[in-house]
Amino acid sequence: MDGTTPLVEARGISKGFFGNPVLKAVDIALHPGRIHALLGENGAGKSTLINLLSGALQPDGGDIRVDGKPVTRLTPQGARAAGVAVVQQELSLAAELSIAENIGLGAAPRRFGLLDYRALRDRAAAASALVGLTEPLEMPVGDLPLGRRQMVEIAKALFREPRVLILDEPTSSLSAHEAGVLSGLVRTLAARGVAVLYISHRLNEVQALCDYVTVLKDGVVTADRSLADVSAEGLVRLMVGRDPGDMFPAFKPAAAGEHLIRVDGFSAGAVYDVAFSARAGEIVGIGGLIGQGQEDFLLGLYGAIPAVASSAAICGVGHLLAGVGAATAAGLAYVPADRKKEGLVLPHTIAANLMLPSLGRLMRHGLRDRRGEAALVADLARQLAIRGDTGRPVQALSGGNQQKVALAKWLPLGPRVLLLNDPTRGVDVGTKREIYLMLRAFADAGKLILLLSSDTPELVHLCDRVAVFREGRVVATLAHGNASEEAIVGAAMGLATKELAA
Amino acid sequence: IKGDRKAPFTVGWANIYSVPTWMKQTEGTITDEVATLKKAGLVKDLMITDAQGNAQTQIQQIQSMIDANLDAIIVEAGSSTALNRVIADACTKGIAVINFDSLVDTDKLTAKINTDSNEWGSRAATWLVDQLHGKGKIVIMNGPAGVSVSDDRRKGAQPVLAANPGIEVITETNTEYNVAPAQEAMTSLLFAHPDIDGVLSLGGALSAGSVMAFDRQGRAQVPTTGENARQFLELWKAKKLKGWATMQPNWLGALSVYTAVKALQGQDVPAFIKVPLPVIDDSTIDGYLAKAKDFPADGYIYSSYDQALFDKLLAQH
Amino acid sequence: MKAASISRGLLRNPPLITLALVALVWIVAGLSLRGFAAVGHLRYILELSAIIGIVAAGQTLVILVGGIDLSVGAVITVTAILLPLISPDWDPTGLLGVVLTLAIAAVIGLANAMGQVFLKVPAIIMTLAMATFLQGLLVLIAGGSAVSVTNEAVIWLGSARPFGVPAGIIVWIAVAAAVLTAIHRRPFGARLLALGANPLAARLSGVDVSRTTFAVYALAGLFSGLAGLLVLGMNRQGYVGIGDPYLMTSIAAVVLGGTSILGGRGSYAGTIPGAILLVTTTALITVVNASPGWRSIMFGSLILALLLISGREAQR
Amino acid sequence: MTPSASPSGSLYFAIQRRRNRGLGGLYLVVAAFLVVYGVLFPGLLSVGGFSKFSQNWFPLALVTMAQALLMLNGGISLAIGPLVSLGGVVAAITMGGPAGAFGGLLAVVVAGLVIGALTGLIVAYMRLPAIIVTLAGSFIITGVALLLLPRPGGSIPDWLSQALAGQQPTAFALLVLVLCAWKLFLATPLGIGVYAVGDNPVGAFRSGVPVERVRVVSFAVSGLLAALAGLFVAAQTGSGDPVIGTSFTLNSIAGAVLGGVGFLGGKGTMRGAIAGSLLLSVMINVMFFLGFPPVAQYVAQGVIIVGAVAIPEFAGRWRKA
Ligand SMILES: Nc1ncnc2c1ncn2[C@@H]1O[C@H](COP(=O)(O)OP(=O)(O)OP(=O)(O)O)[C@@H](O)[C@H]1O
Ligand SMILES: Nc1ncnc2c1ncn2[C@@H]1O[C@H](COP(=O)(O)OP(=O)(O)OP(=O)(O)O)[C@@H](O)[C@H]1O
Ligand SMILES: [Mg+2]
Ligand SMILES: [Mg+2]
Repeated sequence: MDGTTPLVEARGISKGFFGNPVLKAVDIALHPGRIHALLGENGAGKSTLINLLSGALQPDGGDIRVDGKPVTRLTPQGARAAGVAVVQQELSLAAELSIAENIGLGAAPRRFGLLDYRALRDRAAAASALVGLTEPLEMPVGDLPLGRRQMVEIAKALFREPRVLILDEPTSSLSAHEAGVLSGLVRTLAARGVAVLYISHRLNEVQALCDYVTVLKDGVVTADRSLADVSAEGLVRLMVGRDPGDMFPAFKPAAAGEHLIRVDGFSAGAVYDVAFSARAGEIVGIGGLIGQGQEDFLLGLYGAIPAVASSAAICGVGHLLAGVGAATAAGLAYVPADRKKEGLVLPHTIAANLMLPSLGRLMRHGLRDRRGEAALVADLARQLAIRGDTGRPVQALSGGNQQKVALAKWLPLGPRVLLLNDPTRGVDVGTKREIYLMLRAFADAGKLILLLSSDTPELVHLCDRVAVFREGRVVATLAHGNASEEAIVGAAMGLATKELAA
Repeated sequence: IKGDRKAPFTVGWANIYSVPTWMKQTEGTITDEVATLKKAGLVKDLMITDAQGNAQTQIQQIQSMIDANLDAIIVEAGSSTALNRVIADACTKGIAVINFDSLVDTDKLTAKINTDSNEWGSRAATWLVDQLHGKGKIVIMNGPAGVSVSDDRRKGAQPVLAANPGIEVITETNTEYNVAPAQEAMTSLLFAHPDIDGVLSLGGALSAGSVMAFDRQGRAQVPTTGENARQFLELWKAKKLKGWATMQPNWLGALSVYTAVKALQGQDVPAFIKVPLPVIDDSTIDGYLAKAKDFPADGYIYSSYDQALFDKLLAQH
Repeated sequence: MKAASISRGLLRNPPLITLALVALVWIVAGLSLRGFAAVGHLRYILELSAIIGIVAAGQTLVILVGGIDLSVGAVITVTAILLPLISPDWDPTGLLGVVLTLAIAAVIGLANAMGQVFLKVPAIIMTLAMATFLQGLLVLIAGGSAVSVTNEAVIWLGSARPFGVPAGIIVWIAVAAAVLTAIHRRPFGARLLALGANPLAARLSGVDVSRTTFAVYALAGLFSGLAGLLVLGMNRQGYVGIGDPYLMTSIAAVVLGGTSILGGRGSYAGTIPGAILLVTTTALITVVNASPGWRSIMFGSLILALLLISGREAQR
Repeated sequence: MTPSASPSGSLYFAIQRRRNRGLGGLYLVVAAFLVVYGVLFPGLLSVGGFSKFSQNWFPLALVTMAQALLMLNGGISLAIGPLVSLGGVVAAITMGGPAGAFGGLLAVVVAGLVIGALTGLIVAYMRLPAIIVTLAGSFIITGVALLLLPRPGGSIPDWLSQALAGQQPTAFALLVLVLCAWKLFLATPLGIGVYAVGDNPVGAFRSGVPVERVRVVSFAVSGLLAALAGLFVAAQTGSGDPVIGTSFTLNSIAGAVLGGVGFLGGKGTMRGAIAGSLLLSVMINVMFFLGFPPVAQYVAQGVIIVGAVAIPEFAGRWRKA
């Protein structure tokens, strides 16, 4: 190895929940100045491992060493004192507090026992500047869109001036541009000698950024090596243990079906005066920087927020849909981006979540048909490879598996239009591929798919065309051939839209 | 407050809680009295506040009455101590303050009007001891804890009970002065104690609850004291029990208004107007029940009153 | 291993724990207190529990959906006072009066829901304001005329004992069956729980928030009304304040039964023993001869002790 | 790149300004009521009139703060009222005795802090729902108050009554003082923690906020405020009453919710809660001066409470539309 003492190290560490082992004798060492990737499928135990390294959980066996010395009981405070900072996914923010207060939470500078707001402002501003956070520092975090909150979370970690920075899927809700800012930042930090542990399901990112990789599979380390000579395919092989095959299904242009959505002068939330139409069998991508109205566009179509249009026809209905009930009845389904807050009822069981939209469809003698429901749930779980007992609370699933549940629950309704808001966020490559295949199959079966995504390659490879949003309007519509990553990002940034428009 | 203020007067009634039926009936006697006095050109207006059971709010409302410079304030107190200071303030402003039924501790006001709670307790206890010939097991039913009326009645009974060692107090209850909780409590006691010889119930609708508990559990009725609640009087007659009741006449309210006006006119009024307890027993109950239909089903059948009675009461010293 | 996991499962089942607690308290009290274990006494405890249980049925639904109903006490009082006033003389069965009164109670519940759905007023404020409003109404209607209950149906409710089982308990069993079915075997229940646990996700999944809210609060009003009739039947007389004790007890029964006060988790199955537990505790305190201060302390401590055993909530 | 809006301006005050967001409607309603009150009773503008008015509002403001503090960190208390009674009782029985006014004050402070902290310990470490723990607590505390003082009585030195509830606006000054103390508390790591713990306990824990300690301290401070409200009521009335506080429980919740404090924790502001309590208090006086009979008082109270929540909501919707 490179000879330095690891700043933080886990040796033979293991952890289980309710008797189910999640990590089995895992070793990992974080060295200064090294960008260390942690890879694994959904549920492999990555988040669990970092929770152990940051003191949020206690290991069942093995030990954690800081600067080579074993610590007996690592707490969040202890980890922070040791210089470990973790970026959770928007998890540790308090909505009512300002950006600055959130950044400083638990580690704010004090004077005479009180928060020193002046020092906090300066240091929080510095941390925000590093991640490109331009919102006023006094703004409550609750007012920020998801992607920006993620940046706050990262700034919060930087604020602690960490020696070890752990990033758990930091880019999953970031657009390409913001992800680029982050990559640059990570490199700078590493150059300053910070040890970085980087978890992501976006393998191209990992390859471009990281020096070293540890791969977890079913709770054991299957690879622990330098990334220098590993190709993207090689990475996937390390993770899933077999040949990856093509990531994206072969593109097939849509056969011109009937118009399922046609709106003119459509406004909702942050969206103004958009004209849009789409046909059965299409996959239409929706792109742009984070928070340019893309989400409000989907929500408005879905009837979940108030919307107006000069003319509208949706699934044969001659006007905008009045509410979610009307939308689902008309054949629309919406899969939200923030699965924890909007997509799932976390404390309820997987089965209950899967049944929620189709309640009342399986009835016998006026009562719910338990057996029928159980069969349906089992069928859905099999279709999406959700393993294990469906009687568990959905919050016990790893993020990727939660995403599958959020998608699968709509299938029994047989929707004709799928409004998907970043459906592969936090999903591992294997599952991503399954989802892509599924989307392709849906489109082939004559469904219309609106795919809002922060993962630009998805837009490039899957979509018949991509509508790029900027400041609440569609600034470009790029047809499949023209929609390269550069073109999409360029349009999103407001560059040369005219020339690129198809 | 010697005649500084000129008729017609504005009168305020600072009620602690206007929803219970007893209060509604009392309000009735007050408004009747005010109507009469209006005709005589003595009263201009009546303002009623309802503190919703909150003594703190009552202070605030009395303060508002002072601010509005009313001529007289009638107080039904929500606490025997809490209003002392604000009442004293009112008096220094020359406002006539009359307190009735639920009394305050202070003497710095125009007049207090009430029956004697101690006497209530002692006479009820005496009657029950007589009924039992000085020997037997009894249960005592009190009003809510921490309320002075309830406390005073219980205190009044104590010397009588102490003087009659043959009387054994099995247990006591504290409930709101209502039927349902009284019935619940008495039912539990009936199961725990197969032998109860008498019930010393000290007010409100407690006795009705007790009688119903005996009835529903198929137990023979025992001598029971009580108040003039219509339901109790009707049960008393229907179940043919040995009963005794007294009352807190609702016209204490009317008397208070009358007293306030007299005081404002410069007449000397006694600082404490003791209203003799009207007693209901087997000899008088029929008279009361005959009037029953004029009273609410969950109300209190009070004795009749007139100005002559008021004048007589005001004349005592 | 298997046995251990089953017993662990039992320990994590709040309704069962609460039920076991009831059994425990009854056995201990029955062995140590004279008259406690008499059939008549236990039956009486159940009869009283029926009232709380029925009020708490509505309260359970409301709390499951993430709200709270502070107007149940006022609704009980209003129904108890209104029934004699609106029962028509020409209907000897009294059923019409009962139906009318229950309809009014349900409409009050609907009004509670309307404030939340249309005015976006939080449940606690809306129902608190409704309680205040009903108090005003009571000042108007109570004590106005000489009425006592002559309604046959209500008298039957309060005193009949078909096969030795008090009518109140029979009504409770029916309510319990209906509510348990609604929660566990009808889509309504699943929607309710989803709405209580995550309103946003439930709405985006097609749960009709307004309709569910209307249904829940109307049912809460209806059940409170039913309880009001039962109380009226047992006391033969409605009076102002008759419903007051049922506000806090209904909430306490729900929480003692293991339902989360934050909504989204729990069942009426726990509320049932919760109600019995509360009544039993009150009955026990009544027969102890102690000063009011000590009684109050004992009651509070008992609730706390029961909670320690039954209500452990693995918070978030 | 200048990330913060006003690198030159004070972050603290910028945050404070933001916190007024969404409260405009309530402020307007409260101001309207104050104006109406002032017109109906011009004496309000005199020192004496203002003093008396603020005295009657003060205890409600304190208990609303006590309740709002708990609701902000995800709890609630049904024992606020009984604690007020107990605070008054402790003051009334100690201050007359050898302990004197200072000893009495100390006793009240200790009682409030200890009872609050105990409740907090039970809620935080045994993971029991606050609502029912405090319901049980309310019975226990009432019982203790009844044991200490079975019927209203005891006494508060007259000079103290005069000082706190005489003709000077001492109560208002105290309220300002308490508010300053709250601002200071909010500026401590624990104070900020109240919001973080209420909004997102897991996240707060991971950020290094001592979640349990924040809960316990909140309950203790809340207990202190309630007990001090009791002390003030005792001074105002000159004596103790073991059941005087009962209705403060619901009123404190109403005040806090009116002021926009949410139930699930982390949402709302103390200034909103104070405004809510002021509305509840001034409403009583306005209804009196308008000459409302009791029926109308009840109905109007219901309508005002609903309206104060609904109108800002609608105003917000119109502004958006
Ligand atoms: N607190 C818990 N209780 C029960 N099971 C848990 C708990 N935390 C994690 N698990 C289980 O441990 C396994 C590993 O979860 P973990 O979150 O570490 O996966 P991950 O590698 O981060 O997945 P993803 O890529 O989806 O984020 C999962 O199967 C999950 O169900
Ligand atoms: N109450 C719970 N019961 C069981 N498991 C839980 C519970 N809460 C959290 N977990 C587990 O803790 C793990 C870490 O939580 P976290 O929300 O970070 O998940 P994650 O897998 O990283 O999801 P995401 O990718 O969306 O961030 C989850 O994977 C989940 O398995
Ligand atoms: Mg993870
Ligand atoms: Mg994940």
